Amino acid sequence: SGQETAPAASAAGPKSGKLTIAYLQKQGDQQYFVDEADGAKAAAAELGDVDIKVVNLGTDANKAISEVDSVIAQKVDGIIIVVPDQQIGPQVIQAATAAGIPIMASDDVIKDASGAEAAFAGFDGTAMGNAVGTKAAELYKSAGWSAADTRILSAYKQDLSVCGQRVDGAKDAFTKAVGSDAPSIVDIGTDNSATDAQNKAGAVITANAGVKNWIVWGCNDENETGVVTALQNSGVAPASIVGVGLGAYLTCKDWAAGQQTGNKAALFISGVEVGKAALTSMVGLVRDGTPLPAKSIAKTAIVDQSNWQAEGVVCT
Amino acid sequence: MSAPTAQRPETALAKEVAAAPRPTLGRRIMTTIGVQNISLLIAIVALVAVIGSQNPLFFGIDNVRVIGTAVAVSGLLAVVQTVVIIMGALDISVGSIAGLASVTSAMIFTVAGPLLGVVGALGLGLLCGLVNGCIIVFGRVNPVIATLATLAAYKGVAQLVSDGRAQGYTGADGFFVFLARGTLVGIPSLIWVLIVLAVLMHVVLRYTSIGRNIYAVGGNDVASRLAGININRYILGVYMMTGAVAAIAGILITARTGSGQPVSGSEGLELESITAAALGGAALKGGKGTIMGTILAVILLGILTNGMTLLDVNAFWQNVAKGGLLVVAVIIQQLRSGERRIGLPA
Amino acid sequence: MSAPTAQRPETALAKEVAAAPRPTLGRRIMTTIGVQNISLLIAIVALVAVIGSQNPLFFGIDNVRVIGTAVAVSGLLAVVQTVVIIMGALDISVGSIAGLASVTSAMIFTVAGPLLGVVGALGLGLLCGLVNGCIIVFGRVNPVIATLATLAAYKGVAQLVSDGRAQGYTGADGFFVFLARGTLVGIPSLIWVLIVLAVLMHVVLRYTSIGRNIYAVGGNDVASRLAGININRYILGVYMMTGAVAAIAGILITARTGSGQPVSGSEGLELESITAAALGGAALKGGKGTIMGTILAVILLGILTNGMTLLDVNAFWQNVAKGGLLVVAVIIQQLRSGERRIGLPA
Amino acid sequence: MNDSIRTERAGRAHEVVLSAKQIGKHFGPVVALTGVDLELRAGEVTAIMGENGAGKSTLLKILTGDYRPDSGELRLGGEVTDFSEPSQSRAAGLRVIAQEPEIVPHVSVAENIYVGAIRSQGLLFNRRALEKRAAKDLARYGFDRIVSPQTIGSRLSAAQRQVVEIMRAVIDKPRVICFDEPTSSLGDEESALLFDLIATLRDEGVAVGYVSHRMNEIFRLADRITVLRDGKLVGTKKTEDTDHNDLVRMMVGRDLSQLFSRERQTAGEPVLELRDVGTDDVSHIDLTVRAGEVVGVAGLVGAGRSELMKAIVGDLPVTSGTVLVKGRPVSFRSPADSIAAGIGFAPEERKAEALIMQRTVRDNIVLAVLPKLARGIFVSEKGERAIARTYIDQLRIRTPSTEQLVKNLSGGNQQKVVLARWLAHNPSLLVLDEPTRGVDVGAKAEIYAIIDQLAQQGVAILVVSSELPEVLGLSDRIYVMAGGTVTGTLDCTEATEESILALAMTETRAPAAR
Ligand SMILES: Nc1ncnc2c1ncn2[C@@H]1O[C@H](COP(=O)(O)OP(=O)(O)OP(=O)(O)O)[C@@H](O)[C@H]1O
Ligand SMILES: Nc1ncnc2c1ncn2[C@@H]1O[C@H](COP(=O)(O)OP(=O)(O)OP(=O)(O)O)[C@@H](O)[C@H]1O
Ligand SMILES: [Mg+2]
Ligand SMILES: [Mg+2]
Repeated sequence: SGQETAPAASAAGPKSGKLTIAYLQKQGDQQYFVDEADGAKAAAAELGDVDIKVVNLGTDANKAISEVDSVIAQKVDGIIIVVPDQQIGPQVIQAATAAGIPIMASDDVIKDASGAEAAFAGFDGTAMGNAVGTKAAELYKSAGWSAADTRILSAYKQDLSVCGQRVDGAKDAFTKAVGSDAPSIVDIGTDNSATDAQNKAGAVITANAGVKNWIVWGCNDENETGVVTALQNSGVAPASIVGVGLGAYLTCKDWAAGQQTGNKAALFISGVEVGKAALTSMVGLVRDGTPLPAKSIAKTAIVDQSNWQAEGVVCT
Repeated sequence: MSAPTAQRPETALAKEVAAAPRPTLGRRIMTTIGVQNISLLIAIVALVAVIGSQNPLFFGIDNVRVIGTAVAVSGLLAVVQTVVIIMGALDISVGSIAGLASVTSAMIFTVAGPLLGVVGALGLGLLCGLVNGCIIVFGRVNPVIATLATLAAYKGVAQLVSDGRAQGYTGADGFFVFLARGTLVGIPSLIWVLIVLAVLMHVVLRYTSIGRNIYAVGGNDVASRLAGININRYILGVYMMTGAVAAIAGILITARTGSGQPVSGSEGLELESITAAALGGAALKGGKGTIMGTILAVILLGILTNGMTLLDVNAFWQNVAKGGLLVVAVIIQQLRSGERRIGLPA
Repeated sequence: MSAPTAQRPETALAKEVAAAPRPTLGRRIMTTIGVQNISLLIAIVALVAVIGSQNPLFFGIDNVRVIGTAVAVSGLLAVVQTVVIIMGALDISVGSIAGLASVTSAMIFTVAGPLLGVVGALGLGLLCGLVNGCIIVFGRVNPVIATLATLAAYKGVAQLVSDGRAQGYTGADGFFVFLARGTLVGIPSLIWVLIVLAVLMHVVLRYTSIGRNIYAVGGNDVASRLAGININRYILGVYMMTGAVAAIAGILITARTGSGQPVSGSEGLELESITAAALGGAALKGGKGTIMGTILAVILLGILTNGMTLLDVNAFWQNVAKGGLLVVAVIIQQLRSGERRIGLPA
Repeated sequence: MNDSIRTERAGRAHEVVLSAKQIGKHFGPVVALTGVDLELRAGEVTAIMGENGAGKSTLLKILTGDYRPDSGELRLGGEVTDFSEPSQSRAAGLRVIAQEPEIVPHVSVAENIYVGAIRSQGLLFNRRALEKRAAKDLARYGFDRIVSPQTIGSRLSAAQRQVVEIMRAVIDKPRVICFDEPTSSLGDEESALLFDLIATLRDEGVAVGYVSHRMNEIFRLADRITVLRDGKLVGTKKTEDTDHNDLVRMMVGRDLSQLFSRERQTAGEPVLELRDVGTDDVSHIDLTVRAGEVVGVAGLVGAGRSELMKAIVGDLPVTSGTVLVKGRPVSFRSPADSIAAGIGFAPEERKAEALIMQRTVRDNIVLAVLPKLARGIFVSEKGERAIARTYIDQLRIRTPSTEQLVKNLSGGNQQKVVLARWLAHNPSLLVLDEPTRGVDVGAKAEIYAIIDQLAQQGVAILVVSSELPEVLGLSDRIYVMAGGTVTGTLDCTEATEESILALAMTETRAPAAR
């Protein structure tokens, strides 16, 4: 990661006293983002004299704008945002810059109107997908399956741009690793819940009778575990399934219980770490004038049944 | 005084009544199923024909099972929503109650086993329903507003108790696994749950005084009260029943996903259940609706979703097609009833 | 003609009617604002006091602007939803129409500039409304089902035209920037849009024959029809108007987010608008409701959301609090009306 | 409205303004009308008579364009018309006052009167001006003493609703106006006002159609009488060419006699006693009903009779005094309690308070006895049908089957369904609020006979009625109410219409503020 200063960072000078940092998150009720907020809070407590304000944006781009306005009106000292849609980046950056408040993107990159990226902490969607696709390709090759009797099931909410980036990333990495003779991909449109993934996958499995082996990925762990459950319910043996989750918070449950499962691996991103990193950088900028690092890439790991605990996955 | 008219000769009217022809067998089947339901049946048959001709795998027993298990959760909610709608009300909080029940059942299960998990979730469902009912009856809050409010509140509670995380793991427990994947006489247990509940509700609505009174309350609550029905008790009772069934739906979600889901999987179920009930012929003004119609609507919607995925229809087209077919199904249903095209349809 | 009964003796009844006392000034203010609205005002004042005492920033002019702009979109929809509800119907598709308008306005803008972008979106909104109205009036489909179906259909269309992605960039266009961030007499243009529309609707509903006929249709459609009101025309008209306003809401979403959003930003707006209308006193059975009440409800809900983030209430608690406060607000409103606690509240 | 226009629009006296020829209409298997002719003449009142379900309301609905006839032809002022919408008939100067008043609940009386006719002046409409106009119009016909223009629709009593419905039709001087049982919910005072109004309309050259089951009204008002039976035309006669018995024969196809003879008997133990009872609307009521006794309650509209009945059955709270049933003090918290104590109550407003319109005749009849019919919680549909059949036969309810929806019955037959419900309950005290509202002469006689029979079986009966002959003919004792309290009690031997009216118009304190 480079050391250039991000464009929005120059807006504010050093400041002493109590700081308030706003952490605006899309889908703030999801486990990963809850973790992220917890990480930020922990870092704030460590740094001392920092108040942190966590706001849930849901998947609502319009609400995101409202809440950015709102925290600006409350004169916070810094804004960290996970946007529900990257297209709103210019508006968000513009609003913060106009108010002289430093802004930083978390989890999803945002750009201003001229195309310059704001400082970023996390691990973006395409990179996540790449990691999943690479792992899936590795497992596929080692299983020795043939492309003809294998299908890839890719389950995601199709109108959510971040989901598109993740599965596209997985696809790219997979094809790159496997080459031209890759199994064909079946897209499954879901509402990102495990039950819907199960229901929709049921129909897809029917439509692909005769397929022996399956590779599964999705926009999140709900999608991936839902599809794997549907496969197993329809009688596919765990050995014939390569499921690579995204998040590890649901896949870990099978592993914790010591079950034979098609959920072979998962990408684990520590939300806690992302939250800590983002907040630490922001406080560094506001308090000491340390420029925001343009990109702080979060620590990620591909975990499986053998190492998930060691990597720090918390399974509730 | 002698009743002046006791010995009246048979009038034309009396003859008319007596001469009413015995209904033919076909007619009797018609009236048993109901005109509305017949249009639904026709729609289902047409849809099955179209989808099956494109992909014969659709007819596989496996796929029938897939459809059945896919509609079990929403079907349960649609059935109870029908009862609520017949009573002239609505329950928008069913999805939230299901989510709350899902996550609590898994959490209780983790520390105290499946029986207490189920019982605890059911109790919580009853409580949520009671709260809904009390807000409506004693707080005098319109059912839509009341349950919109508790939709938010119960969801918040579910998130609070679970810290927004999926909780527990039920995938290794015999009971939950049986619920999720088990079969009885070749029929998946999920479908059994729906069948049992639907038959139960059908019997209650059609053959018991309780059911009759629910129709009466929905049809005219003032008249029902004056005829001696304790309408408050019915409202509270129906909401409690709805809460309990929503809790069962939540337990099924837990079983299917293997863990307690505070929100995922139960969001949006309220609209689905209302859609199915209304498509099945329940009038939102109350007093009208049948479980049979709702179940047919649930099946129709289930086949639609399954078929479109099976035929690999893009998710965006699925929305358009779903909306369009819904409209067509209802229009056919309505036009058959020959109603005048004036004003707002009930 | 000579009034045939002018010389009849006054009876007790006649006196009773004549003796109705002139209302005092206080009473007249009361009746102008309305009892229901007074409870809302009290709730707003209480909420403001509580939040303000915790965080004085709440009173900042900036924050007031923030609240105003944040409620503009949902406020617009709440206002038209009120009209639909007064007419005895519901429009659940408003959010989808807004999404469709948002994305098409941005797409047309990109190739043909802001004027055509706005006109195109408005036209599309009118068309969507017309389709809703036709399905209801001529297809005889219950408004809830009809608009539930078009909710899915319009959403699907928005996703199809945009391939499910945000489209275009309007953040560099003067007109859209003015809409999003401009002010007039110190008031943000977003708020102006809401004010203008709300005043317009208020005037139409209260002071024009059109508005009075809408109340009549919603209150009793048989009476209205027998009195010669062409109720079909009203239904079509109101739905078209609703479509157009939903399109305006979509354009505002585009302006605010800087791009056309097919789904994000407009999902769930239907429930929000219904909540606000109902909280503002509109009866879902039709015939009752005011724009004033709805606007107060919109403000109350806006303050609630703003205040909770300001006070850094956890998102989960926000759900619980929102649900709880909604119930409390309505209960207070209802109990003031002193209705008997029997049966389903209207 | 401008006078010159009025004279122009109103036809010359006795000219046929509206003629209906060979009208036919059926609803599914039910034939409501076949080959019916009707002529309405300018400056004349034509009465339309017939038993419940004869097709009177259907005919009027066809005139307004509410229903389209299956066959036949309508002419208005000589021209063939084909109304497909009420707005067209309205524009052509034809009005019908519907049997069930349709009120817009949340708007004022003024707006209710002008519903559909509110015109904006310039851009906006003026509420004040509308209320003033309404007040003037009400005053012109003397109805200002009955209802005020500001009252909200949902708060109107049955009589007030009827007045609004009437005003709606007369405000802009139609050429033809038809009344469908307008007096069924009016008291004598309001009825008198209405008759004056009809006379005025007639004198102005309006063609008036008038449907009623009340013979004395017909003979007082009508110039001609058209009689329908079973949806067919029996004939049209000039009033002077016919008499009461002749009309009845035409309507029911046979003679009716002894309408009001009651077998009086010595009353038994008191079943209901009210001692100084008060509610929010009535006060200081002392009243006793004994087994085998028919007690009438008379009074003008708004006297508080209906409120008292609702308090007796536990629908409204009793706030002071004692209620005793069979000598035991009771305090009913809901109608369920009073039903359990053997009381039956047929309320005044059948559509709003008694019937479940979209359910079947059977469902409606058995509603109050469902628990008795049920085995455990399971109902016996066979038993229900049997009960429904019994009362359909006994009360001669005109319905194709027990499974017909109540909303498809004619008004009078709906009323009979309400009565059937309470007869099925077999009560020891039967409270009837306007039991013969909209019921035809034949059926009335049957209802009176049933009341008499019940009394002989020892049932205590409390009847509220605004028809004085009915009260006088039925009651053993008559309580007269005014201003929310009892102003006098009359024995059947001493009561006359005059003595009742005198008590009913007694000045009392202003009604309790609400
Ligand atoms: N919408 C309908 N559907 C089915 N049958 C109907 C409908 N409307 C009226 N009828 C039937 O048509 C017949 C005539 O009804 P109508 O209301 O005209 O009687 P009516 O002479 O006005 O009686 P009443 O004196 O009781 O008011 C009745 O048998 C009635 O049941
Ligand atoms: N919902 C209501 N709101 C306000 N006032 C009402 C309401 N219902 C009835 N009233 C009034 O209460 C008083 C008593 O009415 P009630 O109906 O008991 O009289 P009644 O003697 O039965 O006359 P009626 O022949 O009209 O039924 C009347 O002044 C009436 O206008
Ligand atoms: Mg009639
Ligand atoms: Mg009365």
